Formats: sequence, structure tokens, C-alpha cells
Amino acid sequence: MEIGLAHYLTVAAILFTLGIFGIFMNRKNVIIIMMSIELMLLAVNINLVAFSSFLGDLVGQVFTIFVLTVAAAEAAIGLAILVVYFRNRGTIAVEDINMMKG
Amino acid sequence: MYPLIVFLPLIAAVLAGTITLVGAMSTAKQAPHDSHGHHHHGASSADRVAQLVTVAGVVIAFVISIFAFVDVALGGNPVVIELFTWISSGSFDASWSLRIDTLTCVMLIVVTGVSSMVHIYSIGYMSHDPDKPRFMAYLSLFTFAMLMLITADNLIQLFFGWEGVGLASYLLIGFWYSKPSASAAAMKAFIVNRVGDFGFALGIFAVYVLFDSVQFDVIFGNAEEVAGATLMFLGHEFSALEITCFLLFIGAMGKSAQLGLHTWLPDAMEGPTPVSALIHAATMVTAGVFMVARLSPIFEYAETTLMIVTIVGASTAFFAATIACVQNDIKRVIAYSTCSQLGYMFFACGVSAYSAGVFHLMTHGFFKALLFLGAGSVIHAMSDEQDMRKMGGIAKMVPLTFAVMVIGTLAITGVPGFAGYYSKDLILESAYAAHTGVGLYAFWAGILAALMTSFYSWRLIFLTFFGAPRADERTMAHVHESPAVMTGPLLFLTVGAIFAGWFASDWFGVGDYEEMLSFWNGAIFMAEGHNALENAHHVPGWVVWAPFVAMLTGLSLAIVMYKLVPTLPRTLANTFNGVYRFALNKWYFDELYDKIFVKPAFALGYGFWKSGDGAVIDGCGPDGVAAVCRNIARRVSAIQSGFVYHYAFAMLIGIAALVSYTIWKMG
Amino acid sequence: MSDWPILSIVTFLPLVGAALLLLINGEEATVARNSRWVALWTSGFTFLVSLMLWVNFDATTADFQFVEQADWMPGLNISYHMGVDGISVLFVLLATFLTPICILSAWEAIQKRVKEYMIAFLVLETMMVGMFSALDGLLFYLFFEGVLIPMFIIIGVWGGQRRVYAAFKLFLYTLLGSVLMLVALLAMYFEAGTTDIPTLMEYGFDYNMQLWLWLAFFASFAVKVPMWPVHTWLPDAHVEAPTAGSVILAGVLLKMGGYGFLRFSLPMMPLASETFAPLVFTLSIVAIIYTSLVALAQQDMKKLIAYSSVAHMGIVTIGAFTFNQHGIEGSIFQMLSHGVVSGALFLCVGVVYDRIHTREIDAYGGLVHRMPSYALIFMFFTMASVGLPGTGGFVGEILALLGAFEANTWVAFFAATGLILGAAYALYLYRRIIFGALTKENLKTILDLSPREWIIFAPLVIIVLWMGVYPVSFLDIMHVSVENLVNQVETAQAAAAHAAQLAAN
Amino acid sequence: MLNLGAALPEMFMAVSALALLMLGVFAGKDKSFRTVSWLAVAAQVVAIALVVMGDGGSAFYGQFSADPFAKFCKVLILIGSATGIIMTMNFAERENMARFEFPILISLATLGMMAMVSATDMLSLYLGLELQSLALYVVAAIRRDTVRSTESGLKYFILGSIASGILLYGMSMVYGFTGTTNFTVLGDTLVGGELPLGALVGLAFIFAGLCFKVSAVPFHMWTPDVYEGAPTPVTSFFAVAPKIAGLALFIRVAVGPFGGAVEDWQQIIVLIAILSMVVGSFAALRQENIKRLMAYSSIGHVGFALVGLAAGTEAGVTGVLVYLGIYLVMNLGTFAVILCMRRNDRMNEEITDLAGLAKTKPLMAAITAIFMFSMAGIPPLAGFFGKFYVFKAAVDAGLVTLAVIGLVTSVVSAYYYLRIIKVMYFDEPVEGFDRNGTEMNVIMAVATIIILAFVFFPNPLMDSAAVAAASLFGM
Amino acid sequence: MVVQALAFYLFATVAVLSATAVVTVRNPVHSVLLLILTFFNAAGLFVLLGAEFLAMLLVVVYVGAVAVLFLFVVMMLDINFVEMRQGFLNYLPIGVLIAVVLFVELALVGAGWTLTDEAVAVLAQPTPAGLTNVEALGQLIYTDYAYIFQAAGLVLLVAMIGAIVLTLRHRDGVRRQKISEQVKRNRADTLEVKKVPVGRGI
Repeated sequence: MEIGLAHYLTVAAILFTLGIFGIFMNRKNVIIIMMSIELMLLAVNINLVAFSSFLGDLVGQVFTIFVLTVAAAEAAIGLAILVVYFRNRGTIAVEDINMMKG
Repeated sequence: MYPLIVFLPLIAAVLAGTITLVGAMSTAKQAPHDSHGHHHHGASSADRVAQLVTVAGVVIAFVISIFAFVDVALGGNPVVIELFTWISSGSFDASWSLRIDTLTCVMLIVVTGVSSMVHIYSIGYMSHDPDKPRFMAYLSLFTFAMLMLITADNLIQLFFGWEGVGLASYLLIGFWYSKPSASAAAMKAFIVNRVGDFGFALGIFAVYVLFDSVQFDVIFGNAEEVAGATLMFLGHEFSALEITCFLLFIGAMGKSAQLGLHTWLPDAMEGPTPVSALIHAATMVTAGVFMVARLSPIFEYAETTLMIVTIVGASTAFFAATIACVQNDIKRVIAYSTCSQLGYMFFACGVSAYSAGVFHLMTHGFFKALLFLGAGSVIHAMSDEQDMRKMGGIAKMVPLTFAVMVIGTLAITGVPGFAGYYSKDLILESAYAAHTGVGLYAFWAGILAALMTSFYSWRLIFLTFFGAPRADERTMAHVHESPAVMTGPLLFLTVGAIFAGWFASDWFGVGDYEEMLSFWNGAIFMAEGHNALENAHHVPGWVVWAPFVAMLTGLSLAIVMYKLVPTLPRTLANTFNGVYRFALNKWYFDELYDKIFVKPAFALGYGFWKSGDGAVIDGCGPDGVAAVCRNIARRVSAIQSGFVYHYAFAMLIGIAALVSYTIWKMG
Repeated sequence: MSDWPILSIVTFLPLVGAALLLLINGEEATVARNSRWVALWTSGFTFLVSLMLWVNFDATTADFQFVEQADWMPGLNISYHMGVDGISVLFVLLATFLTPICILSAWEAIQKRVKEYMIAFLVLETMMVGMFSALDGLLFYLFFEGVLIPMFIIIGVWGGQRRVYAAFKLFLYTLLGSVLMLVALLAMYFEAGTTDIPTLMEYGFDYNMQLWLWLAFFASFAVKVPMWPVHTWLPDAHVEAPTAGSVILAGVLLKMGGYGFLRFSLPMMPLASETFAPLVFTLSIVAIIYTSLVALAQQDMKKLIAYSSVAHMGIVTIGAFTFNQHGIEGSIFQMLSHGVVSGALFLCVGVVYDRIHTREIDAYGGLVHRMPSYALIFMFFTMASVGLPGTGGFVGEILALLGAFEANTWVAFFAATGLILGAAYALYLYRRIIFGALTKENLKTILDLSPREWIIFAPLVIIVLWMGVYPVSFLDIMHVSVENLVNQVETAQAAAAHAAQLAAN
Repeated sequence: MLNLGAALPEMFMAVSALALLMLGVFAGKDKSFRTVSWLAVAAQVVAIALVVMGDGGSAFYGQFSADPFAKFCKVLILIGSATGIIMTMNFAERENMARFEFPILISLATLGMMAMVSATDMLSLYLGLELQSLALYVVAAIRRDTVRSTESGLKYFILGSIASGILLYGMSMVYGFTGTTNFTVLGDTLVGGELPLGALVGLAFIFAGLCFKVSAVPFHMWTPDVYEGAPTPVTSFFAVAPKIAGLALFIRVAVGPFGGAVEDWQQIIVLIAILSMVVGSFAALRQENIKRLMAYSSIGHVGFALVGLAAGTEAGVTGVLVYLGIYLVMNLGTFAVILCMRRNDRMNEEITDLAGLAKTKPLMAAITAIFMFSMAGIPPLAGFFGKFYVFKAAVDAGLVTLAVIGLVTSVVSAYYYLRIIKVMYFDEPVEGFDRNGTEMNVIMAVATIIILAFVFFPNPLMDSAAVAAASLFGM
Repeated sequence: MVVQALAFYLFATVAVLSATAVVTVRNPVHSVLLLILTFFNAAGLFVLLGAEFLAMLLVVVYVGAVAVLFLFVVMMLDINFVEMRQGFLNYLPIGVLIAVVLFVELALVGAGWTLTDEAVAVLAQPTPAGLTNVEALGQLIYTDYAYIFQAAGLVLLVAMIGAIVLTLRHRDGVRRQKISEQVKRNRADTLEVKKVPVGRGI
């Protein structure tokens, strides 16, 4: 059986859906949400690399490089915010991030 | 010069009004305790000026009117004086203008004559009232409006006068504004008149639609051509002139207090007595009759409407007389009497005997004014008592008043030689001579009414002047004859009440038919075949005698009941209690109207306001929408829970929807 | 003189006055006094300038006059286009005439934030005048809506107890109607490529489009007029507004709806107007009878007069949709006279309100004893409101009803019931306030009209009499324009009928 | 070709940001805040000049374009951010957030926005977007010692990252199914034939991501919380610059590469526009916090702007651009007012705090009222014209129902704007506010003048917007 | 081919399973470790796709930096286990349903991919023959994508500034070395000699 693009895309789609699913099903803490986001980005990367490979075009891989770069920066910022939030609030339980609403 | 007739009273009214206002303002400026309870006795110089100005205005108008009468009616020189354009819109054109022809002249004499007398009389009658200038101003305004009405050359100006007298009567009836009953009566008069005006206005519109003009000349000139035309009104096809005349006649009914729209007239007694005289004798109520006579060229082509006019007139004559027989208020008796007499005038017009109708209008003007002013004199003498049950036995104390009242009674009951005799007999004969069913109905109703007229008129005399005094002693001690300023006009009117009929009989068709036609000089039109007036000269003898017999019967009844067997009225009233109460309560018209118009109107108004506007319109409209908006807002805010996962969930739904849509759209 | 941009001057002069007012500063009392005078002078001068329109108006042509046209948004083919014809010029004068009177009427009644009040009124005047003289749809809309801003402030700041509710109701209600008009304007623009009113009048939209356009415009104008059942904002707004606000509201703002019908609905959508005329008639008749009855039941003076306005405007809308000259002229005349008369009636209410601070009818009674001249003035305007011949109220009413009779006797029949009901509620009000014995203690020291109040009422009395006795001087101005309008509508309707006939064959 | 000249303003901004960073670090931390702020403002003013005077054209091998559309938006963005920095200074010093990094972060975010609006390739789009977003996440949380600020930063970050992921996923789909990331090439491809389904699904993802950036419903939910929690001047910045950049990007993506597929996305935009207008109007009715209110207001405004985009025509884009210009002015003015709501040196954010402002500060109340009426779209104020243009375009495009719904919701939204006026004018005064800073007065005055005068001089903005829109469609 | 397929299924299955575990396990430390596992497997997939450089990058950058950062923060914040609250399951079904629908749609769309001529025609950077993956990418990044590269640098700068701005703080309670001050210290500043009178105390 031939492993085609569709296989990769399906894996990516599963990961992406899991990422989204993880975000809104998660009640525990914010870090899990951030990890879910990383899963989404991973899905995107798989997509890009797969397309790049099957199209025979390098742009997808270049794109992936930058996505990785930005994802790293994003993680840094996210965790920094998380840390300062924790300092103020003493918790990062998702249920507790609820001061503003309505 | 003729414009002076109309406008002198206006100028006088304005002047007197100004005096009123200035005086009232200075009074009002005084300390509040002074302003009421404080009465001027006697007249200040301002009052004098106002009285002088108004009296002069009307008297001069009267004098000029006489000249006009001589020149226009007797000399045969009708004129139309156009002053300036009033309303013009497309082909609709109405101007301020004075049309002076024979009909106008007759009315001018009556109006200015009676009005002059009322003015003069008021000086005396109102001498104890603090608001003399105001009263005089109103009187002159009233006169002006009536003069505008009768000199109108188009329907719109007629309507101006029509409403003008409505306004003036409103002011005068409500003259004693502190009395709630007076204000209520004034309002009632205006509103009931408005009901008539409603028809009148529609009639005017119909006239305009038919003739493309509201000018009398155009209307009269084209009446015959239009006679066959039809007009859609309220979804039905009517003969154009019939419906037009009918609508106009509704106006006349309102103004002339015909059956159904009469309820305001008795209540109008709330005004000072001279007002009643003016309303009942010269102005206001006669407007309807005048209008029908004026529009005779079109009414003549409306057979059915004429029949209606006849029936309404005859019924009113009868109906009002029944009520007059049992009333106890002296002025009310006379008021219903007026109502009844107006019925005569209308059915005269209804049988095309316009001349007879106007004749009665004129004679009635004199003797009714006389009766009212006489009654006023009585009331004046009795310290403002109006209930006849509290009068009696004052004939000797007020001999002059007594005398003129008797003469007025003789005139109204139609004693041969007196004014009423000529006109009333002419009307009844014409009605008979019309040789139609409704004519006959009118004739018999008229005879019955004549009987009752005689009865209640004499009843009034007996109750008021004869028998034992029923007033308390203090009142009796004060009974005195009125001053000359009041009795003078009475005497003048007495002359009219005696001689007017005889003097004018030939002009109005008692005598030579041709002479009558030449007198009217086309101001009144009688269609071919409508020759009741001509035939009135050839009626059987019993017809000629019938009114006289009726009069005598009524007189006898009155003598029996109020001189010979004073207990009889009570017995009769008890025996026929139902009938008595029915008449005493004026056929329950007021109660009926209250039930079906006034109360429902207020109830509906309140209901529309609270339930309609408040609950339904606002409830479903702005307030309801606002509530719904608030509700939506609450829900939308509730979605905004503050939880990140809810937000993410919303995004998931959003993206899923977008993707699903895209896939669905692409197939 | 005619090459001066008179219309622009009249429109924007009040704004200049408002700008001047902004510069006034200092102690509160001084500011108040100066503000009053500046506002009065400005509006008075504006009125005088606006008289130039009257003097120089050429009544023999239906063309727009005093036309000014300047680039505004050339990219969109929208221009600053002003001009008046026989229909609109009188409304301009009405607005400029009533504004100084309003300012004068607020002389003592308004004691707080006088400067702001005067600014609001002058801005309002600009909006009103501009609306009546705009010849571009967008420009019209601008002024039409702009009116809401000062009106909202006036009611909200200087109003009575429930002023907030009333101000919001007025604003949102009329705004909701207007936005639909905006959509219609946009649709017309899309279709015709311009918002120029004279061009749109000539354009000739197709029937289906006319229907939609008409309904959208109707949504706006009907609320503004106001027609039943979208009238409920009016009583609230009137009751809560300060006197001068009520005067302007009744005097000018309500006319914007009627004017809109004549300026837009009739000439631009003649076929739809014909189709919907029965609707207008029905609603107007309901308005006349319904609101007259409601007026009868009122306990509040202003509310009563407000409801009477709805009834009177019913006559106006009937007249406008008769499509004949009498009806339309009557409609215009009725608007003018109602503007003056109802304005005057509100001023009358204001006079006693200033003294006793209540509008409850039951709180009054027997005022004639202490206030004879007030009683006279009030009587005069009551009678004018009732439509007594000789006053302005009569002419418009009779012409409009006449037009209605020609169009449809049912309409005339029911509308004429207004004659009766109108008399009933007006006199009932008068009787309860003015007549009767003076028993209430607080009324016993009430003072009659002051000289200032005389000055306010005198011109109103004169104009009402003038309109009643010699209405020709107003009617003549509108004849040709109205005739033109009628022709336009009839031509369009006849052409459509002809086309339908051809299609049937 | 490289064509560095076209990117001169961006390069200038980048270099100046770095230079300011140096200055801040070496001049000592908090003392240099004001200096750095003013210098950043100056840099942005210079950048405006560079943008206006720049030749334009494409650069970096088709990844960047300084066409009139980009220039127009950049000017708006730069004005917004420069004003934002000015408005921050006093606030920051009082509220313990006077850190020199703040203006630098704003400058870098601005740079990101400029890159966004100039992006003609998905890569450059993504990088610009992220540069902007990351800086904004930080500034939202910049008051690191308060729960509200950090919570808003956290929420913004989490949801923003999700949005980025979604956007990226869409880009990957588009890339995979069309073989290119370049807008021009994409546009040309599209002219040739139908887009493959995968690309359209990718477009749906991209739209979702962009909707998040402009806070369009249903991707709006972060907005109220973040606006409320973020420090007020930051909120004011959020409300204008990123929104303008986001919408500009939205327009560029929608009518640029996917301009040929208007049919496919028009209904989506219509729906989103309607939802945004409805939610923006209704949810705001209940708000008591004025910043939160402004958040919903901005959601509504985005809905209105999207109405113009939904038309998919040049006129529609012109309308959106005019709308954005006016929106910028109104919002800056309004936030200047909100920043002046200080009493006894403490910020107040409740609407009721404005009570009786008409008595205590009549001029400020009048100005606020003008802003509010303008926001509500009442003529003759500028806000009306924004609505007029977009709805005109919508009607022209046959979207009458959309126009009707939009205008009806604008009536609903008028309610809450009026409510603010009501509080200021009709209610009894509470204690007065502190003295306004001079720069606030200047901002308010300028905004007022623009709003009032727009009716007389609509053409400068309109014409340049028309030129900008034409450059997009001329591609 | 078979090896490749087997490898694919191995990597894919492990990646999916570990990703599922990331979002479901209760201990966040486990989550992070599972995330690392996911990345390793994804890197394997990259290798299969011929993107060796990216596979390496994923391991170095993600596992080496990002994941460790996560782990560090998880440890540092010392987060308690949070119990799932009531109501969680209420909309789990609808959530799962929507997620599944989305997944199915995405999978279907992906299955529809074909290599079209149009796509091939517009390729910007066709994979050059004869170059290693690293070389090819390197040639691109510093030339055609220099702009992006620079921008990425700025993104990292922002991340740096941001992280410092947010987290760096000078606590008052913490004693730090201030060398210049310590050196400048002399006796006169710190010492005061007082005469204590006898019997009184201080």
C-alpha cells in the first residue's frame, strides 16, 4: 500500500483536531492548553512538510522553519505571561481565569 | 355703505373687547381677595363706553339695514359687494363678499333689529353684572357673525358665519363661567352644533364637486343641469342634489335645533336672558331656516330631501311642544317653544313655501324676542328666580311686563291680527296645499303643535302672573318693574309682534302671489309644480279655521287647568305618569346621548389610551422591543462567561460552521 | 440680492450664533443673560433674512429658486444642492419664525445651563431650515436626522420627570424609521446614480421598486408625522419636553414627515403612492378618531395637545395623498397653521406651567378670574385648533377635507368626524382649565401674562388671523408648485394605467 | 527583486526601535521612559512622512508591496499608535507601568502591522501578524502586578495562539492545494479556473483566523475581557491600530488572491458581519464598564466595516477604508475621554462615573457627546459617513437585507451611546474629574474638529481611500 | 515501500496516541513528556517525507528548548492536580461531535488532493536536484526569504523583550551584591561610637 499525501494530512488533521479539542475540553490548567496549541502547530508543520514533499517545492519547508521559530517565541511569551499571572493569582487552573466576563 | 352693516358690530365688538381686557387685567392685578366676591354695582365709565359703542354699532347697522331693505328689497336692486379673495386653490375660489338681496334684507332687518333691542335691553338687564363690556362685546360679535352668515355670497363664507355664531353662542352661553353648568352648556352647544357642521361641511364639499364652485350664482345657475347627476357617497350612488341637500340640511338641523340635534338649545338657557333672546329670535337658530331658503334653488330639485325636511320639521314642531307643556323653568318653556316654532319654519320650507318659512322666521323673531326679554324682565323682577312654580300673582306689580308678555303670547298662539297669526296660518295652509302625504302629516302635526303652543304659552302666563304668589316674601317685596332701558326695547318689539305680520303679509305671500314673487326678486326659488304657497289661497275653509280652533282649545285647556281647577295638572300628571315623565325629561334625549355617545367616547378614549397606546402599541412596539432587546442582551452577555474554554468552543463552532458551509457550497 | 446664497445664509447663520455663544464665558448670570440676547438676536436676524425668500420668491414658476449648487462629494456625484419651491419655502419661514419665539419663551423658564440651551436651539434651527431647503437626498437626510441630536439634548436636559424615557423613545423610534429611509435613498442612488432630488423626481422608478422605496420612506415619515400606530413617542416627548421644545416639536418637526411625503413619496413614487393611498387614508382616519378619543381622556394638558397633534396631522396625511390640488394645498396649509397653532397652545401650557409647575389639568380651574388675557389668548388658539373659520386652522382643514371628498367620500366622511371630536376635547380642556370657580389656593395669586409673554403671543395671533382671513397670500405661493406636483403624479399614474391597458390588450 | 526602497518606512521603524532599546537600556531603566516614548512618537511621525513620500511598489521578491492601499492603512496605523503612545505617558507614570520597553513594544507591534498590510505573501503575512501579536500579548499584560492585566494578557495569548494555529492551518491548505503562497500568483491562478476545494477550506480557516484578529463574531470573545483587563491606554491602542491592520489584511486577502472567488466567500462575510453587528449592539446594552462597552462597540464597528467588504467591490473597499479612518478618529477621541476619567488620581471605568459631566466639565461632556453621536452614526457627524459609504456599497452590491439589518442594529447600538450622553447630561453630577493633561485635550480637540468638519471636507479622506482601493483592484 | 509504510504507521500511531494522552492525562508533567514523545514521532514523519533538516530542528528546538521550558515551568509553578468539576460532561458529546465532524471534513478534503498542472506551474521554489535538504533550504533562507528571516529575528527579539519585561523584577526583600557600594563602604558610614554613661544603659 502506498503511503500518500492523504495519510499525512489525516495524521495532521487528527493532531489538529486533538489540539482544538484539548483546548476546550481542558479544565485542569493552562499549560495543557499551551501544549494543545503546540499540537496544532505541529499539525500545521506536518501539513506543510507533506505538501512540500509531494509538490516538490521547498517553500513549505521554509514556511515550517519560520513556524517553528515563531512557535518557540510564542511559547516563551506565553509561559512568561503564565508565570506573572501565577504570581498574581496563585493558580493557573482554567476555571479560575475568570475575573472578567459578561 | 352696506359693509358697514356687517362690520360696525365687529368693530364695536373689538373695541368693547379691548375695554374688557384692559379692565379685567387691571382687576386681576389687584390683590387676589378682591378679585372675586367683589362686584361692581352700577357702571364704570369704561362700561359706559363699551355699552355705548356696541349699541351704537348695532343701531346704526339697523338703520342702514332699513335703507338697504328699502333700496334692495323694495327697490329691487340686489347687489353683491366683493371685498377680497379669501381662499383660492385650483378652481376652488371663495371670497369675502356681501350678497345683499331681498332674503338678506329681511334677515338684516330681523337680525339688526332684534339685536339692537337686545343690546339696549342688556344695559339694564346686566346692570348688576361686573362684566358688562365683555357681555356687550360678545353680543356684538354674535351679531357680526350672524350678519356675515346672511350676507354670504358663497358657502364658505356662510360657513364662516355659521361657525362664528357657534363661537359667539359658546361664549355667551358660558358667560357666567364660574357656573359649571354654564360652561357645560356652552360646550354642549358648540359640540352639538359641530355635529351639524360636520354634515354641512360634507354638503359643501358635495356642492363643490358637483358645481366646481361654491359661489351661489354659479350653483343656482347650474342647479337644473346638475339635477339628474349622481354622486357616489359612502359607496352608494345617490342622486347628487339629494345627498348634497341632505348633508346641508344636517347642518341646518344642528344650528336650528331640529329633532335629534336640539339638545343644546334648552341648555343654552344657562346664558343671561338677553342671550337667549338673541339666540332664539334673531341669530343662530334661524340660520338653518335661512340656509334652506337661501339654497332653495338646489333644494327644489331634491324632492326626497324636501320630504325629509318636512317630516323633521313637523316632528320637531310636535315633539318640542309636548315638552314645553310640562316644563317648569320659564325660559325652558320658551326655549322648547322656539324649537317647536322652528319646526314650523322647516316644514314650510319642506313644502316649498320658503316665503312662509321666512315670514314666520321674521314674525317669530319679534315675538320670541319679546317673550324672552319679557321673561327676562320677570326673572329680573323675581330676583333671578326662573322656576314658575315659585312665581305667580305678580301681574299687577309688573304691569308693563305683564302686558307685553300677553301680547307676545297672543302673537305666538296665532290670535288673528297678531304677527304669528299671518305666518303660522300661511305655513299650515301651505302644508295642506302641498297635497302630499308628508304635507298632510306636517299639517296635522302643526295643528296639534298649535294647540299645545296655545296651551303652554297661556300656562306660562297663568303660572307666572296669576294666582297666589308662591315666592317667599322677601322676593315678593323686591318685585319691581324693570327700568326704561329694558322696557323700551320691549315696547319696540311689542310693536313688531303686533304689526309685523300684517305689515309684511303681502310680501310673504299671504296676499297676492305675484306681488310676493316680485318682492323676492328671485332670491327664493320655487320649482315648477311646487306651488303649495300659491295653492294655500285655495284651501278648504276648515283648513283655514283649524289653527284658530286649535288655539282656542289650547287656551281653554290652560284656563281649565291653571285657573279653574288648579289640582288638575297634578292629577293628570299622576294618572299619566309615564307620559308626563317622558315629556318632562325631554323624551330622555340627553340621557340617551349620554349613554350612546358621551360615556362611550370617554370610555373608548380611556381604553384606547391605556390599553391601546399603553398596552398594545407601546407594549408590542417600543417598550416591548426594548424588553426583547434587554432579554437578548442578557443572553448574549451570559455567553460571555469569562472562561477560556467557552471562548475556544465558540471558535471551534465557528470554524466548523465555516468549513461545513464551504464544503456544502462546493457540493 | 438674488445672487446671494440666501438659503445658505439662513441655514448657517444660527450656527454662527451658536459659535458665538460658545465664546461666551464668565459668571453664570452674565453668561445666561448674554446667551439669551445673542440667541434672540441671531434667530431674529435669521428670520429677517429669511423674509428675503418671501419677498423675492417668484410664485409663477414651479422651479426651484434660490438654488445653490456646489461640489461636495464629486466622486459620488453628490453635491451641496439647496433650493426652495412653493412647497418648501413656507416651511423654511415657519422654522425661522418659530425659533425666536421659542427662544423668547424660554427667557425665564430656563434658568440652568442657559448657554447650552440656546446653542441647542440654534443648532436645531440650522437643521430644520437645512432640511426644508435641501435638494439633495443625502443632504436632506443629514439635516433630517441631525435634528435628533439637539432635540434629544433639549428633552433630556431640560425636560420633566420622565425625560430620559421620552428622549430615548423619541430618538430611537425616529432613528429606526429613518435608517430604512436611508436604505431607500441608497437604493435610489444605486438605481439613478444620484441623490439629487430634482433629478430623482424626474427619474421614474419602476413599479416594484417604487413599492419598496415607498414603504421605506413611509417608515421614516410615518414615525415623524406621526401616524397611528407609530405615534406613541409623541405624547411622551411632548409631555417631557420643555415648553419651547414642545413648540418646535409640534411646530416644525412633525412637519418634516408631511413635507417628506410631498417631496419624496409623491413625486418620486407616484404609482406606489397611489397603491398605498388607501393605507395612508386608513391609518389617518384611525389616527383622527382614535387619538381624538384618547385626547378626550387625558389628564395632562400637554399630552392632550400632543394627541390632538396626531389627529391634526391625520388630516395632513389625508390631504397629501388625495393627489389633487385642494388636498395637497390643504395639507401644506394645515401643516403651517398647525405649526403655529399647536406651537401657541404649547406656549399657553408653558405660561401656566411656569407659574404652577404642573401640567395636571385637575390642578387648574377658574384661571379666567386671575388671567383674563391669558384666557383670551388660550381661547383664540383653542378655537384655531378646532378649525374655526377665520383662523388658520380652518383653511387647511377645509381644503384637505375637500380634496379628500373628491378622492373618496368615505375618507372625507370619517375624517370630518375630527370636526366634532376636535371641538370636544379642545373645549373640554379649555373648560377645565379656564372656566369654573377659582377655588385652588395656589391659583389665587397667579399672575396674568407678562409683557414678554405678550410679545411672544402677539405675532402668533396676528399670523393665525392672517392665515385665516387672507390665506391667499400663502396659498398663492404654493399654487404653481403644487399644480406641478399634481400634474407630475397624474401623468405618471396615467402613463402606468395606459401601459397596463396596453399590456392587457 | 529586492527593492529595499519600498520598505524604507519599515526599515526605519525597525532600526529606530532597536536604537531606542539601546537608549533605554543604557540611559537607565525608568527614568528614560518619557524620552523613549517621545522619541518613539517622533520615529512614527517620521515613518508617516516616509510612507507618504515613498515611491511604493513591490519588494522582496513579491512578498511585500507598498501600494497605495498599504500606504493608506499604514498612515492610519501609525497615527493610531503614535497617539496611543502619547496617551500612555501620563497614565503609565501614575499607574506604575512606566517602563521604557513599552513604547518599543508598541513600535515593534506597529512594525508588525505595517508588515501585515504590505504583505503579499502568506509567509510575510504570518510573520507580520506574529510580530504584532506577540508584542500585543505582552503589552496587554504589561501591568504585571495586577490580576486583571495579566489575565487579559493570558486570555489574549491563548486565544490568539489558537487563532494563529487556525490561520496557519488554512495557509498550509491553500499552499498545498494551489502550490503557491504568493498573493499575486494565487490571484492569477484563480482567474484561470475554479479553486480546489482544499484551497477554499483553507480560505475558511484563514478567514477564521483573520476574524479573530479583527474580533468578528464568533471569534470575538476575547475582546471584551482583554479590553477590560488591559491598561486603558493599551486598550485604546488595541481598539484602533491592530483592528485597522487586521481589517486591511482581511481586505487584502479577500479581494487580492481570492478576489475571483467573491461568490464563494461573500455569504460568509455577510453572515459574520451580521453576527458582529448584532452581538456588538446587543451585548453592549448591559455593560457598565466603559472599556467593556467600547469592546462591544468595536465588535459592532467591525461588523459595519465588514458590510463594505461583503460588497466585494471597489466601492465597498473604499467604504471600509473611509470607515476605518473615521473609526480611528472617533476611537482615539473616546479613549482620550476615558483616560481623563481620573478622580483623586485614580482611574474610573464605570459609565456612572461620568454622571453630570456636563456640569462639572461642560466642554469635555460636549465633546464626548459628539463622539458618541458620531459613533452612533447620527448625521451630520463623521460617523454617519462611514456607515453611509459601506452601506451604499452594500446596497449597490444588492445586499439590501444586509443593509437593513445593519442599520437596524445601528439603532440598537445608538441606545448605549445615548446612554452615555444621558449619564453625562441628564444625571446629577458626582465629584468632578481631575485636570486633564494637555496632550489629552489636544487629542480630544483634534478628534472633535475632524468629526465635525468631515461633513464639509469629506474629499481628502474619500479620495485617498478611493485611490487605495483602486490599487487593490488594479492588480 | 513496506518499510516506509510500516514506519509511517508506527510514527503516526504513536504520535496520535501520545497526543491524545497529552490532553487527557491528569499529571501535567506526564503531559509534557508525552508531548516530547509526540514531537519525536513527528520528527520521524518528517524524515520519511525527506525533510531531514526540519526533523532535526524539531528535535533540537522543540524537544531541546520548548518542551523543556514547559517542563521547567510546570515544575516551578508546582501546580496542584485539579479535579474536574461538575458539568464537564454536559457538553462533551456535542464537543466530540463537532470535533469529529471537523476532522472528517478535513480528512475528506485532504483525500481529494491531486497534483495538478496548475500547481506545478506556479511552484516558486521547486526542490532542486542534487542538493541536500539543508543546503537547499540554506540557499533559500538567506536570499529569497531574507525579509522573512529578518522579521523572524524581530519576532524573537520581541519575545525576548516581552519575557524580560514581564518576568524580570527587582524584589525588595532580596539582597543583591552591589560591588561598587560594598567597596566604597568605610568605617565612618557604618560605625558610630557612643559613650555609654555608667548605670543608665542606652
